[in-house]
Amino acid sequence: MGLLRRGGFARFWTVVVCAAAVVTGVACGVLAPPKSGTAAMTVLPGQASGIFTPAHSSFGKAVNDFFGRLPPPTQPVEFPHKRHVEIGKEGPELKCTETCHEGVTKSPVAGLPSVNTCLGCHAAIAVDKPIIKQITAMQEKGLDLAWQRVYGYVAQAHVKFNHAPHIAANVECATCHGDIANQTVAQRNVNMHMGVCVTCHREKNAPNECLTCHF
Amino acid sequence: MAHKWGLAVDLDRCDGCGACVTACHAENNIPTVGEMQAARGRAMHWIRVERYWEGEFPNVRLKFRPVMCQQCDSAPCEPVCPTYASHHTADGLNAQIYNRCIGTRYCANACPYNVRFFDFFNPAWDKPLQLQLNPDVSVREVGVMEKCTFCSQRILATTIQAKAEKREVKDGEIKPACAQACPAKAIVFGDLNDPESEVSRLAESPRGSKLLEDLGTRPNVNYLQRLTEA
Amino acid sequence: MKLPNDATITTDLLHPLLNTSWRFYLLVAFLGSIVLMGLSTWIFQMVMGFGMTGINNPIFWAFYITNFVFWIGISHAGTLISAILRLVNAGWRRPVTRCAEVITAFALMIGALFPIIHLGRPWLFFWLVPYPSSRMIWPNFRSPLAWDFFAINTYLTGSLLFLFLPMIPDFAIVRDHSTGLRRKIYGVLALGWRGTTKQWHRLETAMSIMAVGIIPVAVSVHTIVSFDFSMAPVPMWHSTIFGPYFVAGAIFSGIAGLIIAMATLRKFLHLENYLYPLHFQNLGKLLLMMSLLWGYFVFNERLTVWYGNHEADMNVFWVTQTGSFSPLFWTMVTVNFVIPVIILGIKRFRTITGCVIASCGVCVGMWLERFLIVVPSLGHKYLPYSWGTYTPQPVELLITVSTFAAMTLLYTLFAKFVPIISIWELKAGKHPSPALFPEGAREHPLGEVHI
Amino acid sequence: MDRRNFIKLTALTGSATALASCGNPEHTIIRFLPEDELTPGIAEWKPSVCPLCASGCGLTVRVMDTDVEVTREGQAGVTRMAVAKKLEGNPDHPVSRGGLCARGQAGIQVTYHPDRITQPLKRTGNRGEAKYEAVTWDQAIAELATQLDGLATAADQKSLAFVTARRSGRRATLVQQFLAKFGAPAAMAFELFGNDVLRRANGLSFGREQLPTLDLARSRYVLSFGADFLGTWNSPVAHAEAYGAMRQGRPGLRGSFVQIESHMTQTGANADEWVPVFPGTEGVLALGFAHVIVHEKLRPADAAGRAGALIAGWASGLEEYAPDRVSKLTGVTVHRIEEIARHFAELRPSMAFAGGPPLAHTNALFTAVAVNALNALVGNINEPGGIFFTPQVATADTGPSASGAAPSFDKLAAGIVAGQLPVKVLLVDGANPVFATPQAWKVKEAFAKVPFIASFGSFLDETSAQADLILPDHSFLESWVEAAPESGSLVAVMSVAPPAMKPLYQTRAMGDVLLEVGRKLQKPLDLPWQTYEEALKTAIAPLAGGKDIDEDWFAIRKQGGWWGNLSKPAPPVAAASKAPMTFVEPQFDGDVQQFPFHFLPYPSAAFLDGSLAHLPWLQELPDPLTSAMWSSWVEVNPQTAERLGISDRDIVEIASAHGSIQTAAVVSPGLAQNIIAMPVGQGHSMFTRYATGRGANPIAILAPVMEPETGSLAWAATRVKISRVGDPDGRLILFAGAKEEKPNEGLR
Repeated sequence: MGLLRRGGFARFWTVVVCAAAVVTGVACGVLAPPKSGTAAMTVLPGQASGIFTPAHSSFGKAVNDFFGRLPPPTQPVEFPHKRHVEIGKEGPELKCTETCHEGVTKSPVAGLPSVNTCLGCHAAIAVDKPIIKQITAMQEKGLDLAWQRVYGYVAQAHVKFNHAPHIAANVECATCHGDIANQTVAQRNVNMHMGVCVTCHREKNAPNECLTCHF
Repeated sequence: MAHKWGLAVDLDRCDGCGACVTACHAENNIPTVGEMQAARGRAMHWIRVERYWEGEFPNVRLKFRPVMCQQCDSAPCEPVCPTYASHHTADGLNAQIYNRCIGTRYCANACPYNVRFFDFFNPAWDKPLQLQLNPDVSVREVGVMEKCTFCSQRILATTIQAKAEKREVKDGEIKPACAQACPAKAIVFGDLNDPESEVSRLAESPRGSKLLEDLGTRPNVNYLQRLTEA
Repeated sequence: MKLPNDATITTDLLHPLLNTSWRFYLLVAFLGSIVLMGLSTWIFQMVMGFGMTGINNPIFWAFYITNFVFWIGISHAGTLISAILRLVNAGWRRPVTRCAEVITAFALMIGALFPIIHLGRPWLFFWLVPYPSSRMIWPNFRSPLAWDFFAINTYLTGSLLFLFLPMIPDFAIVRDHSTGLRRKIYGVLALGWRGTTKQWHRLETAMSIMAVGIIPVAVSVHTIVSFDFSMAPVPMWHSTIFGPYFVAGAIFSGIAGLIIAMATLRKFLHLENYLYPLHFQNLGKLLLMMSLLWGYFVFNERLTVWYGNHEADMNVFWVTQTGSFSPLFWTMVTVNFVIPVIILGIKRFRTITGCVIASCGVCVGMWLERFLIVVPSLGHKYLPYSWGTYTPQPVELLITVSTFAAMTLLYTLFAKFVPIISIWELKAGKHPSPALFPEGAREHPLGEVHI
Repeated sequence: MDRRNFIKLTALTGSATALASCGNPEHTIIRFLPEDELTPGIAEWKPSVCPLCASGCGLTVRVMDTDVEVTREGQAGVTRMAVAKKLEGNPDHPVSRGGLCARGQAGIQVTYHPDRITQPLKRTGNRGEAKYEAVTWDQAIAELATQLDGLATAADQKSLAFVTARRSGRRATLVQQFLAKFGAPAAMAFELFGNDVLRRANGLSFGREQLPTLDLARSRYVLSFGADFLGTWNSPVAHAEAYGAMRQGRPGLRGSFVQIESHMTQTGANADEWVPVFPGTEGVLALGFAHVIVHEKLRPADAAGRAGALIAGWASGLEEYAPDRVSKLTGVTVHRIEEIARHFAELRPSMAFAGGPPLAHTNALFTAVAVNALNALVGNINEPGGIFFTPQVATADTGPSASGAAPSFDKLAAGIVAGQLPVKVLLVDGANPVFATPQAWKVKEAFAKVPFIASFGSFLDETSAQADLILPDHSFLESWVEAAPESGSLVAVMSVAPPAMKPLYQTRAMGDVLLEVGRKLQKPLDLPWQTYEEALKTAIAPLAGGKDIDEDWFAIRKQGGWWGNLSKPAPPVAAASKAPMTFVEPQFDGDVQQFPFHFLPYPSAAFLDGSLAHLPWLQELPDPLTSAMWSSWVEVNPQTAERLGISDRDIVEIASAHGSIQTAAVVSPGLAQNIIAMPVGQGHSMFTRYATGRGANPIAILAPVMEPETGSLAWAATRVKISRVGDPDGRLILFAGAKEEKPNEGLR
């Protein structure tokens, strides 16, 4: 595996594939099926172009997915979870599941707050902080924070995780998200793999059928 | 008691309009394979409306029969799958687990109804058509087998909802896309373990029969025969 | 012509090992390039998507599975035949056995490749391997495909062993006749063979055990391959006759393959002094027998279906008898039955050429047979609305062709590095000396060869 | 870029860029502030109205929060938006009752179509060249205003023409008001498969100039003269719902249904009895039934009343329509005529109605009136299980009416070509006459002569490609949408719904654009509304009759329309004085020797008149009868095919006196030997990447034969010849498996 981590494996196969692709790319112009009859349309100004597909854009990505490796997220701003959670402890007006991740109790998706949410409070609070100034400026420019998901699955896993029932079953956020409350930027604290889900589902004798999550 | 999901198709109501087919595409992110692939027999219709001609002009008849996965109790597709991608669930569905599927296509061979479809290429949507994709359903990639799921995502959502409200799922509460779209209300979905449910009631019907019953697949779809005279 | 003596045997049979002509390199380069083309075609197919093949709905299996069954069939040549011949201790077997066993080994390797090539997601083929995965999910042992995995692996291991054992003394001979690096390598392969009586006894025991053991394995393998089809409720697949039918077919094509291989060796390695017309005649007789047996099975299969008159089965039946697949079907009958019976049935025609012609026919015919089992049935299942038809695409053709090249290449290389005819066995057959070979293998030289 | 190329590309670039891309992918996504703050992952259901045909079904739209690629000030980025995910039938709506047809389901692809026009465009190339440049809305509207001002200053308002699809409700009102106030002739509603004949007939027979509402659910015996009422005619979803109820809705009572037509439609396939007749003789058959009924004293002749009086010799017992003569004329056996007649009279409640091909002949009005008379005779009008007329909501409110009625479209085209009708400015909304008219009408030439054409189209089709200015309308999910269903419901309906989602592009609702143009004119037309919504509200909100109009409006837009009983329904129109009609042989264009076949174009199940051919789902939807996808075809009777050496998928040429087309043949037992039938819808020369250059367009070769009374196109009155010109070339794609010998159909 060490070899794989270093991507040497990937490189090796890449070379093979590149070679093959070049060899066959020429040879298989013949093999490629004839173009479909759809006439080439003149693209008018402002029209969308391009295609959405689950295909991997590169062999490297394919390899990453094959080994279930998600690149660590890089967040637009350093969001101090710790600080906000502390405030939340003091007063009722700030709660993970209501203020920022309000989807979590009723929806499959927890949701990531937009700048508007931030400035709901920060219009008044800590306005002088550079970071707040920064996001205020963003909002004025009509920009939003491009948060990245910290957890998640490779597409090929076909996992449909639904937050709401887990919250309903009193599963602590920390069970999957680790000690976010004492961190600044959210890290992938728990290595979430199928084993974790299955074990927990067994303990709580929750449904353990493949179809519970994979569909 | 565990559920046993089943379908009843009243061929006397069905007028063959094909609304179910499009509804299924819309609900289940079924790719439009395009002219060229369709020509090679790779069009994907999890539900199809089969039509059979009988007789010659002028005494000609035409029969329609919507065919979707029959979710057989003893499904030929299940034992042959070497990776359990195709297996039976507790509530009587033939689950198809895409991520377990390695694409031997054995299940599709074994299926007497030919209702299993293979992703020969990665599906593609010309932007922004992908905005329509249903977030509750996976987009299957190349090399996996797929088929009608009885809209398991809807079943799951409703059961979760019911659980949250601490109640049982009501009959008729769950509707697969095809049943919901069908203008003639020819398709009825429900729990065959619940004797009160409409689908069970229809299953009792003297007009009822199952497709290719004699193969011993024990399907969970009941076809109510179309009558010919008033 | 003069009978070979010990000295000539050794020199003749070591000749290809010890000196190499430019033709060899040319051939290897040629075959190699075809194989490489096949490999890259496969990668191309993986990268572009499985849709590059002609496979469609409902014909989900076609060329690749046909090739799979075909090659597994070919593999029944060697091991089975040589095992039987060894057991009955037919003297004329001596020059034949090795080139037979080699076929088995290579054909199996190639055949076993096809189930992987035909996967939608080949990079996940290891899910077929029964290993305790992190999720403790085992393969589905109810699936004939899982059975295949075991069957083929067992057979492959056995055949390799069965191939290797009798090569040990020959490696020793090569070792003694060579120098330098080559000597070292063959030294290793010879496993320190000194030719002591004890070693001879061990070898002989091992050989006979293997010979006995490999036969049921061989039979089971193709039976299990046939289960891939007969276990599925598909018209004309779901038949009890498939097990023996496939085994017979396998041996049939196997012998044909063997005859072709031997004839080629005889021609290119000038082994006229070792592979006599008699060998071909004997194998020809075997082939004739199998041809009749095969015909019997086909007749049975067809008759029961026709008599049973089940409408789904009948669709497939008519499509193959008179329908769009009938040309292939009748070609198959001709080359598998009519021609072989005529050529091999009449002694005058049962010459080397005759046998080779018949064998070539049989190889084609048996490939067609598998194709006609796989495709028409899938194309005509129970609901006519979902019927389909199939035309192969370039990728499939290229990959198919390249496997034949691969077979030839491997065989060439093998013949280059290992005496293709077992030297010691020949010598043993020539003048029995108790020191040289043990009890049981004792009979008059070269069996009943009369020249 | 075509998907195959794309996959190739990913393959090659994939392996090429592989070396670099093993680390983290780059994350430089620009995010804009979310359009809607929706809880992610939770679906909202919003009402809407399906505009794809005239039925006006009510929809519920599943709306969910989604990341959408957008461009803001030229910067590409992503934003969160509530976008439509799926369309379902609105369970409360009296027309759709929770169902939705395949076309409606696919309607969502109109919004997300890759070839949608995203902003105003100004023509740069020649007409039809599809070369356009982007302009701002201000420029576009100014441009249109200047053109109109040009007419106004020249006191030439008459030469403004407005071509639109047949529209009901306030949208029509708004257009009508606009034109009236401007002083232009009324808008010209163009539809290929129009029902004007039937409307006229119903007006004459029953005093209702509208399509009938079929109470199938309670009927016991349904007699349909050629109407594909389950597939494409009138209000299919409503019909299908009622049909299901008719068959199995009443324990112990199963309504039976007889289809009388000359080419089997999807509807005909469901009939208990399928009765083929000679084209254009359906009216005679109806009177044949009436004759039997009257003579066997099952009903008195005078029971037909006003409707009967329209038929010559009705009172005297229809002597000339005795079964034996009718049998000769129609090809239906005497026995069968009598049997059906008896059933029709005895198995009450029963109903008869005509639609489709029978009303596309030169004697169409007679046929329609005859069927009406038959109905009236048995007393099926406004009776449970019979035929109703949906009370019409009056949406055309007071205001100046257009100066002068619009000429029929063919006259307009002819006029322009001949130069008698100098149209200077032409506005097109939702109609595609260049595609959907016979070449003989010379519509394209006519358009070429018009100095300025503006289109409100969302797609570049044959017609909008002629436009100098394109002002793209919203898709129906992005804008206020309404419909005043003419039929399909027993109670009065006015469907209306607010936008289900925000617009994806810089498009604008056609109504608002017209209003703004009206304001921008030098002599502003003081239209009584500021916005389209206001136009809707002022007329529709009062229907609820509540105290607070805003509350009513809120309730109406929440449930997707208003339905119920009108306070003062419109009275029937007075009986028009009309000479009693008698049967005249239908006239067919083309001489029998040279053109031996009746040519029967019919609206395809997927594309209707072709206006939906751009939706990929519908292109890949197998045709109910032939299972064809992505292609067009012509149906030929087996004997005919054998005689002409035509077999399935062969390429054939169909020639009329007015042109010829080539397409693939489908040998089908569903039609007589002297008829060939072809679906309309394919054969677009320009209509997005999915429809362009696909198949052939049968309308092109139709003869310009008119139904004399209403002046509507008799699209079933053309004779053609057919010949095999080539081997199958894969242009016909069938989903159903290839037929082998021993096809073994109708398994068990």
